[in-house]
Parts: sequence; C-alpha cells; structure tokens
Amino acid sequence: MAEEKKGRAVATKTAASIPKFVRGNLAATLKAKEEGKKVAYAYIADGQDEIMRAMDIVPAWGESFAGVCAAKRDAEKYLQKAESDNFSRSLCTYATCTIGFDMVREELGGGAVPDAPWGGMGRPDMILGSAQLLCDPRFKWPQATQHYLRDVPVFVGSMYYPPFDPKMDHHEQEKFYVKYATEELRECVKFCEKHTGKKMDWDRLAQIVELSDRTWDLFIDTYELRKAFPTPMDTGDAMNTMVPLTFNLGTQEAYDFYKQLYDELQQKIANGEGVADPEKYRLIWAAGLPSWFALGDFQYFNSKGAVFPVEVTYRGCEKIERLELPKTNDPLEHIAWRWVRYWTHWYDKARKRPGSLPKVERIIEYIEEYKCDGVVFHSAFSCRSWHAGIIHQAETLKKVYREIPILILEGDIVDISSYNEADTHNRIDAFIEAVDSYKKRMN
Amino acid sequence: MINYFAGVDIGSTMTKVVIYGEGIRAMIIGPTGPEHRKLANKVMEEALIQAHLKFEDLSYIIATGYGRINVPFADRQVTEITCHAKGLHSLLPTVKTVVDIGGQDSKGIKIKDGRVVSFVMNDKCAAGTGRFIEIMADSLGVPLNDMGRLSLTADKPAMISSTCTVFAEHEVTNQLSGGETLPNLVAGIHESVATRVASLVKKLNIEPDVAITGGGAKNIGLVKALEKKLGCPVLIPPEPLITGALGAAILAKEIFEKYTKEGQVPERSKSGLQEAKFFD
Amino acid sequence: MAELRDEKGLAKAERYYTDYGVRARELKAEGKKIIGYISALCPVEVLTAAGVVPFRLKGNVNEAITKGDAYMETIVCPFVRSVFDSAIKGKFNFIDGMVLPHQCDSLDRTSDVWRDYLNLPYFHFLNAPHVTDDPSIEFMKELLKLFIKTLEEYTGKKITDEDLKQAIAKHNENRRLMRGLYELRKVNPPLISGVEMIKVLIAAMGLPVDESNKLITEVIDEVKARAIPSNGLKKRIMIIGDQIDSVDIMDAIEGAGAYLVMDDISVGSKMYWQDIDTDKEPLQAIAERYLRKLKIPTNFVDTGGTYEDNLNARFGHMRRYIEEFKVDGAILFIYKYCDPYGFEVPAIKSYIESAGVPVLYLEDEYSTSTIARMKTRIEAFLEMMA
Amino acid sequence: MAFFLGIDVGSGYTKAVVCEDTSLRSYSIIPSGGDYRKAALESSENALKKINISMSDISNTIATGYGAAIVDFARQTLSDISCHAIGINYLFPSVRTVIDIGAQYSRAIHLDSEGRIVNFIMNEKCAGGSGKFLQVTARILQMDIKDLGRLSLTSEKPVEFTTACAVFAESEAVSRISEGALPADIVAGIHKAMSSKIIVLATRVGLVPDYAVTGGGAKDIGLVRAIEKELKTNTFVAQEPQITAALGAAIFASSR
Ligand SMILES: Nc1ncnc2c1ncn2[C@@H]1O[C@H](COP(=O)(O)OP(=O)(O)O)[C@@H](O)[C@H]1O
Ligand SMILES: Nc1ncnc2c1ncn2[C@@H]1O[C@H](COP(=O)(O)OP(=O)(O)O)[C@@H](O)[C@H]1O
Ligand code: SF4
Ligand code: SF4
Ligand code: SF4
Repeated sequence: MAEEKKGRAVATKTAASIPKFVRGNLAATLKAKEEGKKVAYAYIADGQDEIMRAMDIVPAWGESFAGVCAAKRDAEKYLQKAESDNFSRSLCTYATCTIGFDMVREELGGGAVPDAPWGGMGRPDMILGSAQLLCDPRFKWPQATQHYLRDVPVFVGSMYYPPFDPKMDHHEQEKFYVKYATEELRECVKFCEKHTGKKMDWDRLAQIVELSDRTWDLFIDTYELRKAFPTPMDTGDAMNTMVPLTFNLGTQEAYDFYKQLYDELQQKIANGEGVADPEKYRLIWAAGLPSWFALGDFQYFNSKGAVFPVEVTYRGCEKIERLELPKTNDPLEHIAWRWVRYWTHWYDKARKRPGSLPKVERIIEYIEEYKCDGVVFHSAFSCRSWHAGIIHQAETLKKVYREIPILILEGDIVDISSYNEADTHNRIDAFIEAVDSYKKRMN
Repeated sequence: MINYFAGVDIGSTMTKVVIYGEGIRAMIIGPTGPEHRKLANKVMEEALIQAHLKFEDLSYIIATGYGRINVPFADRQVTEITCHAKGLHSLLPTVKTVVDIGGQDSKGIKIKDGRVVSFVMNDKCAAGTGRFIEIMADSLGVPLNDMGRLSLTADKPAMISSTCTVFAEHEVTNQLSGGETLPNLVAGIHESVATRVASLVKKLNIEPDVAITGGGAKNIGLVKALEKKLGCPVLIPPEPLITGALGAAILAKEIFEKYTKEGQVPERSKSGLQEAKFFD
Repeated sequence: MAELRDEKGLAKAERYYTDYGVRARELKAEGKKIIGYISALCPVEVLTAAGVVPFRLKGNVNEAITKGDAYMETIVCPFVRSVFDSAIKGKFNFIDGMVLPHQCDSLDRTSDVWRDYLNLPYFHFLNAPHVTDDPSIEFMKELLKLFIKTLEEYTGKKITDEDLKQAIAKHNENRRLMRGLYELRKVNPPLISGVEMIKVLIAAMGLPVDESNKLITEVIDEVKARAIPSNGLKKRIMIIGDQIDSVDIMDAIEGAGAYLVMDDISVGSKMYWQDIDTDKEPLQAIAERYLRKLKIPTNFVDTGGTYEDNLNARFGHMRRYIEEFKVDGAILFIYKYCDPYGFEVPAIKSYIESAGVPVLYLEDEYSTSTIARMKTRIEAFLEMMA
Repeated sequence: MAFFLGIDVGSGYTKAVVCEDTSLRSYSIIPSGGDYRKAALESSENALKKINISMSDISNTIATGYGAAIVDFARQTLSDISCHAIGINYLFPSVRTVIDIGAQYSRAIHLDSEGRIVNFIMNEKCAGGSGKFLQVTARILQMDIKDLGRLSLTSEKPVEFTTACAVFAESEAVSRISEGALPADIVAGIHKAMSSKIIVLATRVGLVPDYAVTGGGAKDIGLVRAIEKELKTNTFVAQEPQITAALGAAIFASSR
C-alpha cells in the first residue's frame, strides 16, 4: 500500500530544506541513546518546548511522524495495528498512527523499525503530555501509549486560557490562568529533572525563551511579507515552513531558517515572482490541519490562479509586542503569559463586534490585510479540536462580516480512506467560480 | 432411532436450511424474500422432502440469521455469530478465525474449541459487504457467479476510490467506458471489499487457520483478494453458504441431547409448519 | 393532574422518564428558574445552592438528528449532537440557562454553538481542568468562584457558604439514597431490573434534589417490598460508558436474557458513588470531589507509580463493582467520535478481562436506528458466555 | 440568431439543452449509463433533431456536470453549481436559495440578487439522502419513479426509516412492506428522511428566500412538499427542473 505520492513541489527554495529538518528531528530520537540524551514524546503547542530544549531532552513528535506516514501514504498499517486493539477510526489519527507504530516497535523489541517511514521514532524515556487546550488526545494519547510502553513515565501538565464569553471580561481571569499555567510548567520541570537526573539551568532557559521570542517576531515579519501582490509564498509552502516554529522552537536552526526564508521572500517580491501565474484569486486557509496525503491539492488551487497568502493553521505565534505581556523575570511565567495572550489577544476586538468570535476576528483581520476573496476551511474528521465549530465560524463570518465565498472541504489528516481526488477537485472548481463571481460583484 | 434436527438461517439475501441426523441429511438454499416466515416454510418443506422426513420427525429446530425472529416454528433463536462458529468448527476444526461475508454484513469471529471468544461486525454501510459486489455485478452486467473467475484473469486491479457503494457504482461504470477491462474492474471491486473486510477482521488479532464463510466465500476472486490483504491463506468450507444453518442444526442437536441427558424435554415452539399470515 | 397525585415510586419515575422535563415545566410555571446542564462533571450543588433547579439535559435516541447538523459538525460525538438537536428543536424550551462543563472536545469546541444559537438568558462554560494535582484544585476553586459569581448576578441572590453546605448535605443524601437502591441489585436475581433502574436514574436527574430524594425513597420502599425471587439463572451484566440515558440498550440487554445489575455510566454510578467531604471548606471539597473522586476519563489520573497502580487508580472501582455485584460480563458501550473514552478502550478491556470477566465492546451511534445490530452483538456475547 | 448548446452530464442522467440566443428551444434527457461521451452525443443529437438543426448550427457548446470533462466537443466546461445558478436566475430571478437533488449528490446554493453564487454546499462521502433513494424506492414498489410523488401525498403515517444508507434503505423498505406498511407510507417516509437531510444543507447555506428546487428530485412532488413543509414556505419548481444546469450552460454559452 506504500504507494508514495509525489509531495507537493514547493514554491520557495527555503521550504525545500524542510524534509531535512523533519528527518533530522526523527533521526535525533534514534541517535539520542548513543549521545546519552533522553527522548520525550511531545505534543506541539503545549508550552513545554523550551523546557525540553534547556534540559537537552530530545522531543519525539508523533504529530510529525504521523504526518510523514500520511504524506508517504504509508499510515494504513499503523492505523490498522491500533485498530486491532480496539482504537476506533474516529479517534485522532495522529495518535492512532503513532500508537500503532509503538505497538509494532514493541513487538520488535523496542529498537529500530526497519520499514518505518524515514526510520521512525526512537523509543521514548518519558512522555510529556498536556491536558486541556489544545485537545483531549494530548492527555489521553499519552495514557493510551503507556498501555504499550508500561515502563515509560507520563507527565501531563495543564495549559489553559480563559474561554471567550462576550459578556465577561477575561482580563481579570487571565491572572489566575497564568498562575496555574506557570505552576504546571514548574511541575513539568520537576518531572523532567526527576527523569533526566539533571537540574534545570534557569539562565539557559531564559536565553532559550528569549530566542523563541525573537523567532516568533521573525516568523511573523516573514509571513507578513506574503501580503505582497503577487504573494511570494502560499499555504502549500507554509504547511512545510511551519516545521521549525512548530517542532524546533527554541533552537538557533529554527531562527536561521526564517532568516533565510525572509531573505528569499524579499527577493521574490523584488522580482515580482508569485505562486500562480497570473495570480487571480487570493484565498485564506481559515482553519483546519491539512490532509498530509493530499498536499498536491494546493497546487490544484494554484493551477486555477488561486493562491493562499495567509492561513490560520500553524501560525502558532504572534509579534510579542502585540501581546502586551507583563514584565516578569520568571521564564516560566513568561511562557505562560505568552501562551495565554496568544489566544486572548483577539478577545477585546471580538467583544466590540456583536455576535463575533475571536477566531472569526482573526479571519476577518487576515482577509482585510491580505486582501482575500474567499475562505477555505478543512474539516478533518478525526480531530475535533480544530475542526468542530468550523460551521459556526463560517456562519458567524458571513453574519458579522460579509457574504464571502466559503468552501468547507471534508477529509482527514492521516486517514486517506475517505479521500477522493476527483471529488475534491470538482468542489474546488465550483468554489473558484463562486470566488470569481464574488470578485465581479465586489468590483 | 436417529433424532433429526434442523437449522434455519434467514440471511438478508439467502435463506438456508440444514437437516442434520448423523451427518447432513438435507441442505437447501433459496433467496430471502420480504416475507421471511412464508419463505422459511417453503425452504423447510423442500428440505424435508430432500431428507425424506416429516416435520414431526424433527426433534429440535434453531433459527439464526438476520430474520431469525421471523421463524415461528423454530424452538429457539441463536445469533449467526455463534452458529457460524459452531458450523465451521464442525467442518474445519483447526480454524481459529472466521471471516463471514454475507449480504448485509461482514463479520470476524475468533473461535476456540468451537466456541466464540470474540467477534466484530461492520457498520451500517453497504461498503464491504456482499451487497456491494452484487450491485457492482449488476451494473457491470456480469452474473454474480462469474465474478470470481473473471477477476482471476486481471493483470492490474482497478483502483476504486469511492467507498460508498452508490458512488462506487458510478465510478466503476465510468472506468469501464474509459477503457478499463472488465477483469481489472472486477478485481478492483474485490480488492475494495477485501480491504474493508480485512481492516474489520484485523481488529481481532488474527490467528491461523483462517476460514471464510457466507456467500462471499463463493467468490474465489474475493477470497484471493482477502488472502492478499490478510497476508495468510484462507480455508473455504465445501458449501460456505450453509455454515450458519449447519451450526444451528448442530447446536439444536447439542441442546436437545443436553436436556435428554438430564432426563428433561426441551420446550418446543407451538407453531407447526403452517404458513404464517401477514395481512389479516 | 389531581389523578396523578397519588402516583408514587416506579410509576412516578416511569412518567418522568417518558415525559422527560414534565416536572421542570411545572416548576417553571411556578416561577422557578431551570438551569440545564450536561455531564456528571457539573457541580450541581452550586446550582442547588443558588436556588435554581438543576436539570440534566439528554438527547433523544428515537429521533434522527436533523436540525442540529446544520450548526454542528458530525465529527462531534453523537450524544452531544443529539442533545443539541433536541435543544435547537425547542424540546427544552423551559430552561432559563445552561451550564456546560469542560468535559471533552465535543463539548468544549461546541460551547460557542450552544451559547450563540440557544441564546439563553444564562449561559456558563465551566472550564474545568483535566489534571488533578494541587495547583489544579486551586484553579478549580477560582473557576467555582467565577461560576458562583455569574449565578449570583443572574439570580440576584448571594450564595453563602451556608447555602453551599446545605446543598452539599442534600446531594450527599441523594447519593446515599441512590446507592441504597443499587444495593437491591446485588441479590440474584436483582430486585430491580436494569430497565426500571435507568428510568429512576433519568427521572431523578431531572428533579430538584429534595424531590429526587423523595422519589428514590419511594422506589426503595416499593422495590424492597417485592418478594425475594428464587435463584436467578441468567448472566449478570455491567454496562460501562458515558451518558447512556435511554431504556433501549438496557432493554436489549435484558431482552437477550441477562440481568443488568450494575453500571459505570455517567447518569448512573458515576454520579452517585462519591460524596463531597463535609469536614472541609465547601469550595475545596467540591473541587476535590469533581476533580479527584469523580471517575470519568477526562480527569487525568497518574499515581506516579507503576502502570498497574495507575490502572487500579483509574479503573479499580470497576473491579470492586464486579465483585460486589457479582458481575459475569461487561458491556463497554462507547459513542463514536469520543476521544476521552475511545482512548481508554484497550486499557479498560484488558483490565476487566484480567479479572476474568469478558467484555463486549460496542462503538455506536446515539440512536435506536442501530439497535437491531446491537441486539445481535449482545445476544452473541451472551451465547459466548453461556 | 444563433444556437447554443448546454450539456449536463450527471451521474444519473445526461441533459442537453438547445437555446436560440437566450430562449430555450429544445431539450433531451437520457440516462447517462457508463459511457458519458456517448450519452452527451446522443442527448445533444436528440435535442438538435427536435428542432431540425445539426451540430454545425451550434455556435458554442458548454459542458457541465459530473462527466463534463469527457465531452470533447464542448468549448469549455463550467461546474454544475455555476450552471444551476445561471439557469435558476434565468427562470426565477427572485430565487436566492437553490436546492438541487441529483442522483448521487444533493446541494444547496445561495445566490445573490444578480444570480451569482455566494456560497454552496453539498453532501460529502455518503449518498445517504440522495436521489438514489427515489430510484431504489421505485424499484422496490415496482412503480414508475414518476408516480412516487402523488402516492406520497396520500400518506397519513409516514414510516420512520432508521437507515441512512441508500443501499440498505432498500432492505429496510422491503421488510417494512412485509410488516404490512402501506406503499404510500413507505414513500412518504423516504421523502421525509431525504428532506431532513436536504434541509441541513439549505440551513447551512443560509435559508434565504425565495427557494427553488431543481434536479431530477424536484420532479417528485412528494419530496418537494416534504421540503416545503420543513422550510415552512413554498418553493419554485420549473416545469422541467432536471434541465436547469444544462439550461444554465446553454445560456452561459450564449454569453461567450
Ligand atoms: N455463487 C456466488 N458467487 C459469488 N457470490 C455469491 C454467490 N452466492 C452468493 N454470493 C454472495 O453472498 C451474499 C449472500 O451471502 P449470505 O451468507 O447468504 O448472506 P446473508 O446471510 O446475509 O443472506 C450475496 O450478497 C452475494 O454477494
Ligand atoms: N420523473 C421523475 N420523478 C421523480 N424523480 C425523478 C424523476 N426522474 C428522475 N428522478 C430523480 O432524479 C435523479 C436524477 O436527477 P438529476 O438531476 O438528473 O441527477 P444527476 O445530474 O446527478 O444525474 C434520479 O436519481 C431520480 O431520483
Ligand atoms: S489537535 Fe487534533 S490532530 Fe492534534 S493531537 Fe489533538 S486531536 Fe490530534
Ligand atoms: S461521549 Fe465522549 S465525546 Fe461525547 S460528551 Fe461524553 S465524553 Fe464527550
Ligand atoms: S457511504 Fe454509501 S454505502 Fe455507505 S452508508 Fe452511505 S450510502 Fe450507504
């Protein structure tokens, strides 16, 4: 079944170096043993990146590995393996794919798995989960993994942000949310100290946090270059270029990567180089993880003259100054504030527009700033976290903003079994026609 | 004196009756009509004729299958899962995993010493069932009987991307007009069903020997495709359609004998073989 | 309704079950505020202390989800979709407000949908944590304070510590009584059937706590008066899952020839097994009960010890039920698209099986449309155990 | 004076429409079968023959629908969503929501006052609730599909269907019949089940009146009434609703 689909040809040179990053991350988990380092199963956007980096813990990202399996169209064997022990197909397929892989690796004695995509992941020494945001699998998945890796200790921390309520001021609440998140991060440090036998070097942590802040800023500066006409890079590439921010936060490599990307985009803008020729329609990818096995669909959009100068997905950061973070000398408290504000800094805006939602405000702002003519959502059936509530976002957008064309594609992140290319292309065709008539109407 | 027992399997597509004395005395297979009860009578009558017996000669009758509650003359109802396991075990005692592909559902059953230890059933979707193949055969104009043979001559099974039976039907006819060969399409159809069935039964930790029963086992192309997907050889009982009915009959015998051993008489159904009335 | 006034115990429960919400509607007419809630994670004590009527929302397994699907994705668990569908169709038009605790993604990610489309005068999303360590308890207390504040603003009435203590006492009494009723399932055959039991459970969750206490007391008296039956021959089954709140599946189990003697479901024992400590400060005690004592898969438990220890901490109560209620087989019934329960299936299954009790795992819709297939599986399971 | 041809190759039926400038002159509907190209040719020829013209008289041809890509004699293809929009706007300019019930797909399209698409939505991976149900029902009841609608209107107690699968609806209907359910109640039950699925789509594009029902399903008066009941308002249905997209294609052809 491992019929390898040709990955999407990336538009930028810098994005072409991403496979190296991903391979490097996987290889690091396999090499860690030799280097005397500990490997931790980790989950993105849990706020624990810098802690791991500061303690030389090598993160092993199931979300990345499962994405690789999906992109190589080689996930089915692991999904089936998990299913053979009664994990339902409706559960997060990042999780079930990775658990299936864990099961296979355990059967082989815990070492390397010969036919695993890109060598697979190394056996972890610990699992660092996180409860509440962003999703249930972030704490149920570690627990479920322990069923197969019984000796591996599990930590589950907790990172919360205040829920949006149009009638309630969230600023009051932020304080106790941050306090809680800080304490939970401290628990994480304690757990890591216990299982690595090392003490946290707090100065080093502070430096790494500072580096991440700069990476956040640089990332946004780089991505905002995409406002140019024609846009020098679209979401098809962004699904690759998100890797350093998402999986390598707190490393110099990540920072350098965006520096390089920044330079390249500037160059392309100077040359007037775009993604589609000519660029006829600008779309926003307004929510949803992509179907990793069908990234080629972005090219299909491009072939119709449609580009995505902006996406919400994997834009997991913001310019630090826009977050107005309170001063603190505690790097953990800083992470906590940064994390909470990342979510809540849209709230005041959303409250000002009756009936709106923070997620919708964000989409509106991007539509305006990146001059978009249409909105695409992807609804992946196995992940409720990002994909339940999309209908409501779309409805709200239409209600509080304007009747802009919206396409909701349905699929999955890893499970290819319900994907149909012809069908998807048909839908895209019809949507582009709708965008076309919208543009005519707006002029 | 020999005691005779009957098993009646009212499937979604086929109705099967087996009469069992010392060995199989009769087996009849007929299509399931909407009026289960009437049909059960008819098939039973035929079976009695074949066995040269009268209804009164039957000591105990078990009904199974999807329409099992619609057999008024049966003395007991037992699910097809138990009956398939029982029937199969009597025919192929080494089998530990049974795949049953019927008209409306597919199942995987694990057995140990002739008893069910675990099982899985498919969802309420026609994909991955015998019905899928029937519909495809119909729209390709290939007799169901020929599907298996035809697919064995395929050089490269066609890829059928729709799971939905309705969508797949169109996909198949399109591919046919697009020049895809009939054998490749039929093989593709079998692969599609085999993939679904395999992922269903893989939920049970498959242990050899593996056997296939139900109407799907009549289709050699499907069996081959399934072997490929499961990665192991699959045994086929001599008449796979009757496995459930046979299991029911054997179970009837066992129950009857258990009672008589304890000096008791099992309770029997009061309804004779008269035709049931529907629209009064 | 004069002719109904004499109705007692099971008959009353039957009516409250069949016409779910009938009593809440009457109370509403009397001027009471009715606050709907979802999940066993909602601290009903706080609602009682606020002087409003807590009313647990349920879906309708007999009705296809139609209207709700226009607002909510089908990747949300079918139970939540069904409740929302009922709500948007106006089946709960007597509720004044709603509390949605953060149990799982299906609830969390749809909280805006509930708030914006039902448009109730009162709506609160209780952002309960999943982790249960000390900082989490402190955090939960902050959330409870916020919850209380919103209720006070809504009702215009202060909630004092004394109010909370009284409410705690009443709900502890409610739990004690219900456990007493469960006791009557221990004999063989049980004095009360699983079908009757679920009706009582549903009826009870739609009543103010005092009325619920009275109802349970009546049922206990009625059931206790039944003749002690002769020795039962059927298998004794326990059902495990989240909100299984209709008789249909219970009926399917008992109809297939088994006794349903115990449950670990969120309208059943999960609600009634753990009391709130009365010797602690009320908020602390409430936080501890809902985070640490409540046995739901969204409360993360890790003992820091071995995996076996963790399993005992998570599922040990089920083994105790198996012993106390002499359970022969367990049915694990999980709704599709439910991550919290779904990820536990292998662990629960092997844990229970290692106690020598077979487990039937069913993953299905929240709908009677699949009941025939369920029955076949349940019957086969019983045949398997025979 | 010029002739324009619009061809809608649907998954169930192929429809050809000939317009003289922007007036409808003739049309033809034939089952698509397996060979879309053949169906497109045949239906076009049928339609041309009716008004005694030939392919060479056609100034422009636009193909649409599921099999549009195979129609090599068309100058251009346009998605059936757009064609429906054009067709409906031509027929009923006040319509803002189009509900199209085809053989496999149902969709809802929201139009602006100039008939341009604002948004659309269609059923995804499962044919549950599609026009296929009607075909299945007609076959089981051994009736002509044309007569389902009227029969349905006589029902007093529609059967509740428990399956959403277009394939198993057949066996469910069969067993309901054997339990004594009246054919009228079966059909009405199918209509009810379909309409509640369709309303979800319509709600999601916004429920803006006026409404039109198109596609082959719109020929079924029982289904249309069931939809109207859910919408609580009347809908526009063209005399021949099945050709809406083909008509739209022909009109579009005339504008090029
Ligand atoms: N001769 C045959 N060749 C191929 N397939 C067959 C044959 N006979 C029956 N089948 C298949 O078997 C199915 C019926 O199998 P059966 O086990 O009787 O199902 P059920 O018990 O649901 O009626 C039909 O759907 C058909 O696909
Ligand atoms: N005379 C009729 N009465 C009722 N329904 C009909 C009639 N003719 C066709 N249909 C329905 O219309 C469907 C086909 O509609 P159509 O719009 O042509 O679909 P498609 O474009 O997908 O081929 C059929 O599946 C059938 O359900
Ligand atoms: S956010 Fe979604 S995809 Fe990611 S781990 Fe959670 S459920 Fe899985
Ligand atoms: S069944 Fe699962 S997903 Fe649904 S409400 Fe309960 S915990 Fe949440
Ligand atoms: S996908 Fe197709 S076969 Fe499956 S339930 Fe839906 S209509 Fe039936």
